[in-house]
Amino acid sequence: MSREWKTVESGPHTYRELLHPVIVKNYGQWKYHTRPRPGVLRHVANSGDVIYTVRAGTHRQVTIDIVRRLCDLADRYSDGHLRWTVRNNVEFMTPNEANVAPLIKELEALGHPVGGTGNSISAIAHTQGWLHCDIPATDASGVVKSMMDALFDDFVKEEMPNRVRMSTSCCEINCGGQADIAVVVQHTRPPRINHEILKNICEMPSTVARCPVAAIRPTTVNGQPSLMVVEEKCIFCGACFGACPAMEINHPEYSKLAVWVGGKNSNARTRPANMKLVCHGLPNNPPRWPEVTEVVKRILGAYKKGGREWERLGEWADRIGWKRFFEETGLPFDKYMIDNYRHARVSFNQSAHVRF
Amino acid sequence: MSREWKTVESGPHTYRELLHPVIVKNYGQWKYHTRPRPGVLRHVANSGDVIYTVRAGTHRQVTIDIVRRLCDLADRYSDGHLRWTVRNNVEFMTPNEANVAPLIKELEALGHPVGGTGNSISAIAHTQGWLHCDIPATDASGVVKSMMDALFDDFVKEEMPNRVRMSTSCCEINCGGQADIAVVVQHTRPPRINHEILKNICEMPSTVARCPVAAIRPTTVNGQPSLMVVEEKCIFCGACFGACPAMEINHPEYSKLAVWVGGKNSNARTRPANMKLVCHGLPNNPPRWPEVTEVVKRILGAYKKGGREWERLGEWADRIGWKRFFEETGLPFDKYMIDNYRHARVSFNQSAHVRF
Amino acid sequence: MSETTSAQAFKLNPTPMLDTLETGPWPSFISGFKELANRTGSTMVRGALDQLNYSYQTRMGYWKGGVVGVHGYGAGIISRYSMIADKFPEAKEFHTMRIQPAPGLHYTSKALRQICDIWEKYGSGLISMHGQTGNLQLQGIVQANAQACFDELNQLGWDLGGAGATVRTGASCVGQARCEMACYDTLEAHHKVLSYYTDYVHRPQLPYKMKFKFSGCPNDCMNSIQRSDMSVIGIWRDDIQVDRAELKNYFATKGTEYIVNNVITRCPTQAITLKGNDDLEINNKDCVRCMHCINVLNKALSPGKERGAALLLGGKGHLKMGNMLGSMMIPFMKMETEEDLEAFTELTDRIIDYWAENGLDHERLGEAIERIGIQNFLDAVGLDAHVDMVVSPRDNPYFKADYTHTPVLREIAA
Amino acid sequence: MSETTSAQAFKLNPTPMLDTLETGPWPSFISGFKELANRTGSTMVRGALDQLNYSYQTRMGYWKGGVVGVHGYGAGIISRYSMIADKFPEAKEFHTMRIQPAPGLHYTSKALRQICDIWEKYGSGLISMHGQTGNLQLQGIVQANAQACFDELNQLGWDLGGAGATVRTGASCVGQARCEMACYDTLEAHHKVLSYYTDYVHRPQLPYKMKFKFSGCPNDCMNSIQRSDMSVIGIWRDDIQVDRAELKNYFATKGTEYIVNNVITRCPTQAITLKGNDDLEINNKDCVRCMHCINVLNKALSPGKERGAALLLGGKGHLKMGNMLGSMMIPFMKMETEEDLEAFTELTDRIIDYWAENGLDHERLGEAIERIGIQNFLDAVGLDAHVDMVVSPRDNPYFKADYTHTPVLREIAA
Ligand code: SRM
Ligand code: SRM
Ligand code: SRM
Ligand code: SRM
Ligand code: SF4
Ligand code: SF4
Ligand code: SF4
Ligand code: SF4
Ligand code: SF4
Ligand code: SF4
Ligand code: SF4
Ligand code: SF4
Repeated sequence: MSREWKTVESGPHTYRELLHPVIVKNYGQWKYHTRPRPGVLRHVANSGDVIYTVRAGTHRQVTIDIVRRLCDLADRYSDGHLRWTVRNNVEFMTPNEANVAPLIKELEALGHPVGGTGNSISAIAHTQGWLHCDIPATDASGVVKSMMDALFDDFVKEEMPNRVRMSTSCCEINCGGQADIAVVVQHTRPPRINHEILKNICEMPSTVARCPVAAIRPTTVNGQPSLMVVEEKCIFCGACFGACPAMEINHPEYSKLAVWVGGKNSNARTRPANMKLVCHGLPNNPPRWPEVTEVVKRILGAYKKGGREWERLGEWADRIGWKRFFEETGLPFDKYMIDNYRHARVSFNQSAHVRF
Repeated sequence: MSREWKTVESGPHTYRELLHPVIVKNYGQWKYHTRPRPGVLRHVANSGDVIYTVRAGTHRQVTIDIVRRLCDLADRYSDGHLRWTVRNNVEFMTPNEANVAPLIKELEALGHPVGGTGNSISAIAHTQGWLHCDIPATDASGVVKSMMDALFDDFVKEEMPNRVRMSTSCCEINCGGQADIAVVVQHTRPPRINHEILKNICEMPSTVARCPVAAIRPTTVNGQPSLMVVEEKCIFCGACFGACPAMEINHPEYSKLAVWVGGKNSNARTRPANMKLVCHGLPNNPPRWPEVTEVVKRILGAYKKGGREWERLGEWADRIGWKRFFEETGLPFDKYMIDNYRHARVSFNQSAHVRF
Repeated sequence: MSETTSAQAFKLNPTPMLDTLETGPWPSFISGFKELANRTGSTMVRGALDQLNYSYQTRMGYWKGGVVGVHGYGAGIISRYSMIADKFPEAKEFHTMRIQPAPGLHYTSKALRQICDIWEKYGSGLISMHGQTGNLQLQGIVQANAQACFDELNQLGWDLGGAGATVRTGASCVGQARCEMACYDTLEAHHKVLSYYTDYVHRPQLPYKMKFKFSGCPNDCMNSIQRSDMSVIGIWRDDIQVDRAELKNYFATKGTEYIVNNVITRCPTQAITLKGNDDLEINNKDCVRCMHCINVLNKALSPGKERGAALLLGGKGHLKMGNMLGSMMIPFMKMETEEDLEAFTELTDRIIDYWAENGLDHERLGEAIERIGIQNFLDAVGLDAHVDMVVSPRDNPYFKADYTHTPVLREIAA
Repeated sequence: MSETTSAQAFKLNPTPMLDTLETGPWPSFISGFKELANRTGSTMVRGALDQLNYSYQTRMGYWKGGVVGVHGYGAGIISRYSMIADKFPEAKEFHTMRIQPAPGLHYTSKALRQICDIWEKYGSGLISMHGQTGNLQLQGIVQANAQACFDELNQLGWDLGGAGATVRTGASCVGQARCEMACYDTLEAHHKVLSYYTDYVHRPQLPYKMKFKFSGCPNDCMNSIQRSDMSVIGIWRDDIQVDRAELKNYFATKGTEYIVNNVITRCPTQAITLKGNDDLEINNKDCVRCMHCINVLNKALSPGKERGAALLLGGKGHLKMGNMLGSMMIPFMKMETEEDLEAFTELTDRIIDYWAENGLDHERLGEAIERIGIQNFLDAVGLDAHVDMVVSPRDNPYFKADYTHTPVLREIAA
């Protein structure tokens, strides 16, 4: 192919010219904000300038058609400026209060719910799934669409104790990141080794090294160097599958979904905390994964009822105690939820503190 | 030797007949207690009966002469009954309030300070040291005598924020147990291997297995099977020396003393907590180890000044933050105090929480 | 030039499983895909839908990787070939171009339209907006179109992001652009730092991936502590700024009880005390910069004036160790001038170099530090240990201090 | 029959280092030793002092182990031979007999005098009272005297304690004998359990040592959580008992401020609320039995009526892992009747048997559980998992649940 253009390794796109003029003017000079209604922020600058932000949910897996329509709205209501949030919501910023209501109307007409601010359930961060990834056991987009349909009300309202961040990941690697509630794939069997393809595509030493528990060993199969998995050691994590497609971990039945809660990345009040396993063995049940939604709704219901203002989901569980968490959500605690990995001991109750 | 007696494997001595009659009468029926003065407890039973306890310090490494003298006091003031506490203090219990004052007087005359109750510094739990153990790097009894001379006042008074438990151990194994403040041996060099004696006395496989970091390897020395230590791996713990006397870890200069704080075994308020390293590299300086006493006094001084009522030493440090702990005690924090062992990560500050 | 047929002839195949995802109030990505396919007649999108429907039926994925790239770059395109191209030949190639957006994910409609036009010309028209790392993901292109597509984008100032063992595309919160909490200019820092590492972004030469995320304050809206190896979090060193009048206002409007229950008692270090009935006092020496009181009373309280950023190292996802949160390395760096940012990259260079030399294959920075030991790491990169790095000093005796190390004695003698 | 010479001839050697420990207000063990030696003319004590002084000079220890025992027992005597017997021949043998005292370390003067007399006859007269594990340690005997000494002690009901890979001598707090907090009879439990394990105490047949400690309440005056593999801690299941009159009294005498600052705000789970100005209420569902409020207001508050004990496993010292605190296994067992105690030893039997079979050489119970995995351990000893065993559920995904395991679905269907 003949090329005229010589690549400019420019890195991230420049940003200055993309910002709204009111933002450029008041850059670094914001004084405070309020939330006039769910989905709308009002930031006030030291200069007295005001900028309204209208936030709306998107499909995340969008198309040029959808993007162009959002551009139309930006042209009409926010001087041609728009941005996305880290949770795949779109934001329009305008100094013009009068634009807010009609913008909301048009967004909603297009099917973009306005909300996701403050103590709402924002959009669910998710990952590629069957649409694009090479190692997924489920389809994050579908799980998320199904859950958000059920949680829609809590996106457009601000009625939770504090913001709720959720994520969904299509393998145990968890590209979706940790969250207040996360739905993550969980395998329940060791990988089956596809010896046919292994010999052609496997970088065997890397694959052996990838296993966190050294369960993979070199062996010989039909006279050819190959790999084997020591089943007792294997913890079904699927790390090897990322290194070598012959380590087939995914299975329509043995790959399940698990629910994790209490992840927190902010430093507000408590230190950031890792999320914890509270439910597993849920079937990978497309196209609607009803069991997952049911479990998530239970957790959210209990939190909504019991959480104090500003208390994140994990803080609530820590306050009332995890025993009570399981009682209030009606989820069963079981032995698998006791850590037995590297730092297991630090999660043990090394005290006589118990509730009856 | 000819024996007439046939051993009775009786286990722990029976206790019922050793208890004071007032105790037998009110067994399990105590209602509350008060502390009329340091070193004295007054327990009141549901029946209305009262028993006074007078607690006094001892040398721990006592003699039949000392014990007989204490027996004399028991005969005179507590109906022939006495007990020891877990911290090597002796206790006399009497229903007779009139016995308390003269008993105290006699105890003090014999050199047994009366105190150790409530929010005092009780006697320091300690270990065998050079007097008897086969692996000690210092003499716990001597270190303790030196410290208690300096802390005497705080044994006979109750002026600390809460009780202070201390311990001293003569090797890193820490038979003294953890405590609010603990003085523990710390080695700073790998064991030197005494190949002369090794071949005769070493159970080599056990010694290899004893090392927590697999730093010991079989080797050949002068044609004989022997052991070697991989210096980069060795963490100077001395565990091998307990398994095999040829692994000579002790050294007059390279074996030092370290000070640990914040150990807490009770469940009161906070969960029990492990003690933390706050000072190391102190010289092993008999007969009086003045540097150790100085460091311990600094810590206690700061705690006494800053601790709130009922706050144990570690709780105080946790509340004010460890940065402030080091400021207030004037002790330097250094890189060695950052954990780099198995659960290191959980002690890292995985947050943006910092004080300035 | 995506593979299209004439609009009249184009018809989607039945996708019964996917169709169930077209109901319900939340935007349906399936409806979006279908709309696009129907309008553009993209067979690639049709094929992708067919294969996806098949995945829903069989509960298995059918993509495999390969190598697709653009001239001179070793990363930036995630290649996908169908494993069942015999069944669904229309989607046999379905690669993703990862485009680095502007910091803070700011756009103009003009810039976005340009992208859409190029993407309609060369690709499927599907976009993932955005990927979890922060890329604008153009999903669905064939190898043959990749270079031309990239060239057109590149002329407009867009560049590919990272993939594989590279520095990855960064992420930055909206920061000073719109947020009163921002303690440094996250957009500028993001832009400078990632531009500086462009070579590392485009050419895999590290043990594994390396992510930077920039949050303007400890609220950490970029999840940097869990999702990046280098988490840069805004912080301040002096006292929280108090607007007394606004504070009075809060007491008057919200009531004392509200402020006691939602602010005073929620401070993690009890640094705030009620003064009288309608005022509060912050003991800034005890404040750990958690942000909570500022969040609740944002009109009255703001971060101090002496602002900068903290650097936390080693955050990452599940693989091999379980979730890892970044841990405090530098509590405060100025981030204002060119020189400040140069000092920053000078430091991150040292860290990356050390890791590049000592990290194992596929070992993230945090894992490497843990394996090698933080002491060795600090020495190697020339940083001093300080107590903010830990929640508390070590609780096990397994450390090797040099036997000449007796700092305390000097202190005590003095 | 300790080696003595005639009193006139006996003279201690100079011990200049040790002599410095004879000053100061705290009781001096050196003065005690000298007094004893001078009175009894014990050359063994003189030798021990000489060697100790030499250790103080050279900063090294000079004892080595060996094997000394009594008929039929594999443990109970710690043998010590001097490595420098050429220098200090008088202390060439200096063994310790570990005697199991009565639970709670209760004595009568009569019982103690008997011991002293026997010990004067056969040994050095030195006693360590008590060892950290709880033994009465008779320090300084020669092998030739051990059996006779033991026989005389044994006739009075004294037995040797553990050493090496045995169940060790137990320890129990004063408990119901004198403490209003005691939730079970620690002395009786100690006595029963240790008597039951007598064979394990006397004959090494376990992977390593196994310690039991009995504390009557969560104040854990026996440090059982850190110092024993089996930590038995008293606890109650119902509500804290409140004596309303005494509570009023406390408010009246101590004042509301004192009670708010020292009780209410110090409850770890905020289970206590102030009621009006001079009363408080405990939400017992939130109480974690920490003891604090009861400790402070011990006249007004007491543990509930439904009392028993919790069992925590795996506490131990530094070796290999660093300090380990026992972790909650059984939150509540009745400990009142014979049957209760039998049920207890039935359970500990299962635990010990499992460990005896699966523990590595020199591996404590807690280490073994950690290595083998708590799931396997629970299954093997027939215990159910419950959430009190952990501070919180696991935070890493590396668990292997059976694929048939879908308890939640049953629940949800119901
Ligand atoms: C727009 C966005 C940043 C961006 O550059 O994209 C953002 C913007 C703001 N965040 Fe955030 N946060 C954003 C993602 C986050 C995240 C990350 C995430 O959602 O994945 C977190 C960390 C979550 C966690 O801990 O796991 C986050 C933790 C916070 C907090 C701390 C909340 C807490 O109590 O733990 C605050 C403080 C507050 O709520 O006042 C905050 C506050 C704010 C404020 C109020 C800051 C300000 O003064 O302008 C902004 C409006 C929030 C609102 O929605 O009401 N923001 N914020 C992100 C919007 C995501 C969305 O569309 O829903
Ligand atoms: C006698 C003794 C038990 C025995 O059987 O030997 C004992 C007896 C009492 N303890 Fe204790 N404790 C005894 C060792 C301990 C220990 C262990 C130790 O010292 O090695 C601890 C755990 C220390 C730790 O956490 O590391 C201990 C933690 C407590 C606590 C919890 C304190 C806290 O706030 O953390 C209390 C509660 C209190 O102080 O009211 C307590 C309370 C008590 C009470 C008040 C219980 C009572 O109502 O009778 C007794 C009098 C205490 C006093 O000294 O004022 N006792 N107590 C021990 C005396 C040791 C000594 O001579 O100094
Ligand atoms: C596309 C994306 C998910 C999404 O739909 O948003 C994604 C997709 C993949 N991730 Fe990821 N990760 C994505 C963000 C993340 C994040 C979140 C973040 O960056 O903020 C994480 C957690 C944070 C972290 O870095 O640890 C993440 C942790 C991983 C890991 C585990 C790394 C670890 O050390 O724990 C892997 C496995 C690996 O690298 O071998 C991985 C690997 C992968 C691979 C390359 C799977 C593979 O090995 O073939 C996926 C390619 C999918 C595809 O076909 O495009 N991805 N991945 C995200 C990148 C989009 C973008 O560039 O904007
Ligand atoms: C005598 C005593 C110290 C004292 O002066 O009080 C002691 C002395 C010894 N201990 Fe200990 N330990 C003593 C209580 C403890 C305690 C405290 C306790 O039991 O409450 C601990 C901490 C708790 C625990 O069990 O972990 C303790 C943890 C150790 C350890 C480390 C065990 C571990 O797993 O961390 C060892 C090393 C070993 O067993 O190999 C050890 C080993 C030893 C040996 C046998 C050293 C050896 O391997 O040769 C010492 C014999 C000294 C001697 O010459 O008599 N000793 N040892 C204590 C026993 C007296 C008694 O029986 O009453
Ligand atoms: S979570 Fe796993 S399957 Fe899903 S996109 Fe990430 S790597 Fe792929
Ligand atoms: S699934 Fe995980 S544990 Fe099992 S062999 Fe693969 S990498 Fe190892
Ligand atoms: S601490 Fe070490 S040296 Fe001291 S008695 Fe215990 S085992 Fe022996
Ligand atoms: S001192 Fe410790 S680390 Fe070093 S060789 Fe001996 S047992 Fe191993
Ligand atoms: S991280 Fe802080 S500065 Fe950045 S958007 Fe969030 S609240 Fe604002
Ligand atoms: S920022 Fe957080 S730590 Fe600081 S005073 Fe406010 S609430 Fe307390
Ligand atoms: S542990 Fe409890 S019952 Fe036993 S003495 Fe201590 S306070 Fe009393
Ligand atoms: S015992 Fe402890 S947890 Fe229970 S109410 Fe009292 S202070 Fe609170």
